[in-house]
Amino acid sequence: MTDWLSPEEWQAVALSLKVAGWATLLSLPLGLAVAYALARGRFPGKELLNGLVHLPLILPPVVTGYLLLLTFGRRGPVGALLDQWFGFVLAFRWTGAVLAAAVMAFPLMVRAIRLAIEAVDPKLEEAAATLGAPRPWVFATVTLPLILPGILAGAVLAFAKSMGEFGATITFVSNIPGQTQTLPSAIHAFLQVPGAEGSALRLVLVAIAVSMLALLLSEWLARAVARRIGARDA
Amino acid sequence: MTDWLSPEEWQAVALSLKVAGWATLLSLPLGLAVAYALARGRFPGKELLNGLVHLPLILPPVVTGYLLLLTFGRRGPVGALLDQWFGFVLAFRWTGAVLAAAVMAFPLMVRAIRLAIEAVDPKLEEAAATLGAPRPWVFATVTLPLILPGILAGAVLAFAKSMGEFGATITFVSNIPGQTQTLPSAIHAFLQVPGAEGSALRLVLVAIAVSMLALLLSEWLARAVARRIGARDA
Amino acid sequence: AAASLRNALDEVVAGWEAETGHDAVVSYAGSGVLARQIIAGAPADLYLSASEQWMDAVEAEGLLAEGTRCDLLGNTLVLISHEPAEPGPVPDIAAALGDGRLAMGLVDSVPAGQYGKAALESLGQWAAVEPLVAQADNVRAALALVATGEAPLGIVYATDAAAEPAVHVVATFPEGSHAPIRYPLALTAESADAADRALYDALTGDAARAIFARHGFSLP
Amino acid sequence: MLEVRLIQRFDGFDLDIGFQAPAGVTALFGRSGAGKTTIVNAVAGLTRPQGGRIVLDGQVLFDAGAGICVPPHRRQIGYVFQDARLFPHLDVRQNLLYGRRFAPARDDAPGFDRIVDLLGIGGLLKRRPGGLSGGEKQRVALGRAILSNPRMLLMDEPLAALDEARKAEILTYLERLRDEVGLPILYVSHAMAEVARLATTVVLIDSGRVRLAGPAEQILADPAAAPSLGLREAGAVLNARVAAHEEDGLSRLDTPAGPVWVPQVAAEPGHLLRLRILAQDVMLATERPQGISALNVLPGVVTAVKLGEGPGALVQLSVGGVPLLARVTRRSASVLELQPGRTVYAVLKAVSVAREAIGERG
Amino acid sequence: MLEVRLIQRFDGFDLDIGFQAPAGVTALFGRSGAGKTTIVNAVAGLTRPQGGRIVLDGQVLFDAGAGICVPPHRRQIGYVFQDARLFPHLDVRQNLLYGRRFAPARDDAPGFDRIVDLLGIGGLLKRRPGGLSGGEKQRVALGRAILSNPRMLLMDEPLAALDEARKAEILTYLERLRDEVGLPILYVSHAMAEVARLATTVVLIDSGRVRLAGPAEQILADPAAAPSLGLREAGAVLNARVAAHEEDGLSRLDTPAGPVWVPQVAAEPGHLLRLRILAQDVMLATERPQGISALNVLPGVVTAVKLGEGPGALVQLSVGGVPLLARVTRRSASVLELQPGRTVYAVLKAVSVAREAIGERG
Ligand SMILES: Nc1ncnc2c1ncn2[C@@H]1O[C@H](COP(=O)(O)OP(=O)(O)OP(=O)(O)O)[C@@H](O)[C@H]1O
Ligand SMILES: Nc1ncnc2c1ncn2[C@@H]1O[C@H](COP(=O)(O)OP(=O)(O)OP(=O)(O)O)[C@@H](O)[C@H]1O
Ligand SMILES: [Mg+2]
Ligand SMILES: [Mg+2]
Repeated sequence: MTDWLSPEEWQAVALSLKVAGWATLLSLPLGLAVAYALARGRFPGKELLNGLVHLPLILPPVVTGYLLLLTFGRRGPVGALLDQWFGFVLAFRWTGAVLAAAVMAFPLMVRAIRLAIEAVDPKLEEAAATLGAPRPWVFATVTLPLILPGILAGAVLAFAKSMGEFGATITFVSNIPGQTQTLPSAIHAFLQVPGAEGSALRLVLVAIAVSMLALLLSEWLARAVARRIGARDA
Repeated sequence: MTDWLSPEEWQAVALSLKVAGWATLLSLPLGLAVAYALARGRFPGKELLNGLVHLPLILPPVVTGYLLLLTFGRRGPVGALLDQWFGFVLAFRWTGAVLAAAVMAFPLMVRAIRLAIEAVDPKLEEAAATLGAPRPWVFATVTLPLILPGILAGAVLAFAKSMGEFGATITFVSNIPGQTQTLPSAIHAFLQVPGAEGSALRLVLVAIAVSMLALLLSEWLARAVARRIGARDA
Repeated sequence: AAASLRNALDEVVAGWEAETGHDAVVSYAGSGVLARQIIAGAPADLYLSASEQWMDAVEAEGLLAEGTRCDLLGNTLVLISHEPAEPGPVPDIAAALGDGRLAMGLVDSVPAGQYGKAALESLGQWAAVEPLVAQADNVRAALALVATGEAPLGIVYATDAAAEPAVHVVATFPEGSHAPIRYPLALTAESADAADRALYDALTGDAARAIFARHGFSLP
Repeated sequence: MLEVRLIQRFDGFDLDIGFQAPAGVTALFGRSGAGKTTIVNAVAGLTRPQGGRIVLDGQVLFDAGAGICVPPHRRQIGYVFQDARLFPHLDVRQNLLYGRRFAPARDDAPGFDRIVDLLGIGGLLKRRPGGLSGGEKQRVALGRAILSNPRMLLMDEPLAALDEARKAEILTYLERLRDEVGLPILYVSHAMAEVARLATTVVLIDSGRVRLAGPAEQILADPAAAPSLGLREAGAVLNARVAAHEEDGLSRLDTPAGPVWVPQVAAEPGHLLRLRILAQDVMLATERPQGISALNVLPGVVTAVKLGEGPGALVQLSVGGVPLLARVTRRSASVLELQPGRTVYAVLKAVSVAREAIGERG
Repeated sequence: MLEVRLIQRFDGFDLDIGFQAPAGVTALFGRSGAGKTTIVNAVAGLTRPQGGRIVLDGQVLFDAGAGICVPPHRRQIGYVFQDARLFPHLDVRQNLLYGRRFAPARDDAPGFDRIVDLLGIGGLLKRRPGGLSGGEKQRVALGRAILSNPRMLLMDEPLAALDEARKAEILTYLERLRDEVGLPILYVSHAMAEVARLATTVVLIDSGRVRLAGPAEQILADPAAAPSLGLREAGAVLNARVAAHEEDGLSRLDTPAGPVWVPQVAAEPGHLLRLRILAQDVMLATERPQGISALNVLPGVVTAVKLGEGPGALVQLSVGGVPLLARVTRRSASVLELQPGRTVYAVLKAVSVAREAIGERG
């Protein structure tokens, strides 16, 4: 199979995995926090936060990418600061692709986790509190384990979305082979060229295979978690 | 504000709403069925179905659009049949845009509903069965009301996604003002021209405003539903 | 570089790399996307655009290396059909379409669409054809619409038509019916080293021109 | 008639039981974790046991061998769960009426208002289960099962969270269900008082096995069964007929053991009742006591004495031909020379026969 | 010492109560829906009442006026919920140990093995709550609360789902917690037997109001309180000292009313006990009865007679200076001419003083 894909294509596959993996991983903590705030919090601006989270879903990816470019680009306000202070550049790097994928996948992740949090019986959290556990501890030992299936679902959605994301990515970090050319960018590029449908198809199949593996893995994990939790009733 | 947007832009807004609304509405029953099958069913090919549902998330939208074109186009196997039997044409029609949006939004909707179904305590369904209710009735009177928040969440995600979807749409049904030019297509078109960022921004704001309204509405509905259900415990 | 140049450009660049031992990284995307990125500070050394407008936009920002802009390539616009056809003069498109659609790039933003619209206007057919136009995101998508038979006719570049066996050229739009189709090339203000210049020279060199010509581009 | 034969194995627990529940109330009695809920779930069709056979009134509900397993909604078996399991999205009225749509029409179907009144949940009809108190939930769950008009009722500790007064009312109603409607009930309870009052058949479960099973009168008056049931709860059951209501609030009952006075019962004269007389409420005297507050003094003959391990002894008497149990100390047994054949007087306070110990004859 | 004053209004129910719970066990007693759980939740800090003030050992836990509301996890109050609320994702051991991390270190902290043994849940430690039986869940919940080593324990019908044998064991342990560890307990129960055995203070709640409150001895022996508590459960409490264990399995207790024989108690001679004597277990005689099985015959004087609405009468006696209650029929009261000043003999069977009615002196 090695010679079935060109080295450049292999690179795209590897990059896509790297980008999707990091995007999923890095957005998990924030996604968790935002989902918790939206599910349980009561604060002014909650609706605004909710809207903001959904924005990447509503806007055409190109717009999101453009906004990212304006903000995190080397001349963007945040991008410039990052560069200056940490020497950390996002634009036209794979790190930028991670950012783009994470932003695009964020609403999906947050919604899944939020649904799971809303399904947790607060009475269990109360019980933990009467046993002396402070709020963060309750979250870590009661809420978190109970919402694991939701977190998993959110991570899978985010990973899948990241594997498929391309509009924002190409707009933000371009399509540089070996650096920012992810699988979907490569597929898209092939589709722009007359007669390259074959190459595109090959990459599509690779994308499907990779994502299917991820899906299977997640379903298996979810079942393991469900078994751990056992019957819902306590 | 009427003169702030050109009539053509108004058309795009109206069309987007129409497309997103129908896409959400029409995919709900199927989404519900698929989510139920994935959450509770045990059948061969479950993993396959699961993968299939996630496909539009994984593939670049253009690919999805292209596949839609190949399948549901006038010469596509399904499209030809639809045309022949029902005189129902999708290609280049707003109906096609609905299909594209529905397909793209489907994974989000299914996942949200599935999470909700998995959170329903089967003991309540058992209780309904001992009261003589057959399975479908139990679903309609116990499961369904209990997963309403999840359905709402799924619908919101689908609606938002449909409002923002454009890659698959433009590939499948092109961009015909008044017929298939949705808000994101219009935004995208503006972004193709240097210096038209202003116009694009206006439309982006409109898109945000419309979606925020939908979001607020859904949150409000969700709260109403939650109040109806009251404390989770029975 | 503009995505539609990929086949030809890959060949040129590969030849150049083999010859010089340098590595060239080519990023293919829409001309507009690339222009915006250059404006936002992308570390690009050369910009090959499919649209003069976008090159203008970059130039207006003062991001081009002075005196390096040139029109590298040209192209012609053709009317294609799904059904086999013999090349001839431009027919009455509206009549030929019947209840079908004419596939084009976005007529207000994609260069091929803009050229096509201009050509139809100058031929006096735009008014009749306008309601029948299906605007695709890019030329390639328009080509696909015709290739799959979804649209019976389409307007695309000659180079695209040549690469897709499933479509047939019905007519070539006369030179004067639209502004000349040009692919401007320029070094950016950032480009510093000799390799950049070498690549620029290679692209404009004879070997490259031969390759481009083989792919159907015209050479202004 | 319900015939149950079940085999079910969990990790660390295995159940292998068989019993028959004839018409009337069959009490499943046993310690926590004995397997009672497991049995009831299998009868309801909520779990599929590994082996066995369940037949209700001739209809096979489950047969592991034949691969038959009628789904729960076609069994027409009402179930009051140990946890209430109310529908959180429906208000109390909707919860109560949930089963109505599927209830087989029957003339003697319990009326909605009747049940609501009995359970004292009239004020809750518009409320949702979320805010109900523990006992309120249990009452609604009870009503919901009864109103689904089943052909059999399973009740898993239905009265555990209720106060005595409410418990007594509901027990009266359950008695009526048993006797007037003839509804068979499988009743799980830890409270011997409830069991003794309601049960026509008692099945004692211990670690997944049937330890004792049989008619309530027989099991409850069997000195050998007493240790399993709890000594405090041992006692005989007398069949009685209401003879007269006297003006000072007492009712005279005719029993085979002679007349017995108890606090006024609700039944009309002529009615048949079951009277439960706890062994520990019976005092024995060798001569007829004078000037005492106890109204009921029944002459009898000792038929058996069973010395326990502790300080007590269970004495079985024959009073007018029917068995009666008395629990006394060993010391008294030897001082009074209680042994089979000895003539004694059984002394019973009228107030000791509490309302809960008098049930309609099943 | 816990001082509670609460105002809370729900739609259709309003609670306005105040009571004090001194050291020992305070029983909250009342009908279903009376407001017991609402009170307990407020003490635990799970709800924020509309008004009132809660002070535990001088620490203000809640003060509506001052806007103080200590969060539950800082109250160090263990809570055994009416529904078990075990953590479904943790096994039984992890559930039991959940509170350990936050438990204040104390020398007399209950040992894990000790509690597991007592509750009989040793075999369940590796199991998850999902598959536990009702009573098993309740026992684990009980253990979890106790092992969190709180400075006060709230128990909402902790024994409702348990069989008598297990109940008795746990009650013994709770007594020890009360007496040896001195842990204050707020105990909600419908079972008068439990209340009478454990409680040092009784608070009777009715429709959101305190109907009666005071030391257990006083309330339980008060004929006026009997109707509220349930007539069957009325009775006096005697303080007693273990005098001797006799060889036939009886223990002799010295009480102010004279020596009383009961089935052997666990306590050493010299130990102080509380003895609950139910009014209905006491028979009265105008002359000393002869040849009867009852071992305890105590001479006394009638001090009050309270005729009920029904056929019964509550007679209060003074026996050796302490009050005793007897429940007899009105008929006997008039036949025996029971009226204040009359000398009578109180007859009490040794076996009637059940193990549950003997508690350590709180
Ligand atoms: N799914 C299961 N997996 C493992 N063990 C189980 C499962 N379900 C029940 N058990 C065990 O089977 C035994 C019997 O449980 P069951 O619920 O029938 O008891 P029970 O008699 O109803 O007790 P209780 O009076 O406490 O409700 C218990 O020890 C319980 O832990
Ligand atoms: N959130 C609420 N909204 C409305 N009413 C409520 C709410 N919570 C409790 N109540 C009502 O307050 C009353 C007291 O409830 P509580 O749970 O305190 O009763 P309880 O004494 O514990 O009864 P039980 O013995 O049945 O558990 C009940 O009538 C209940 O319906
Ligand atoms: Mg049980
Ligand atoms: Mg309560």
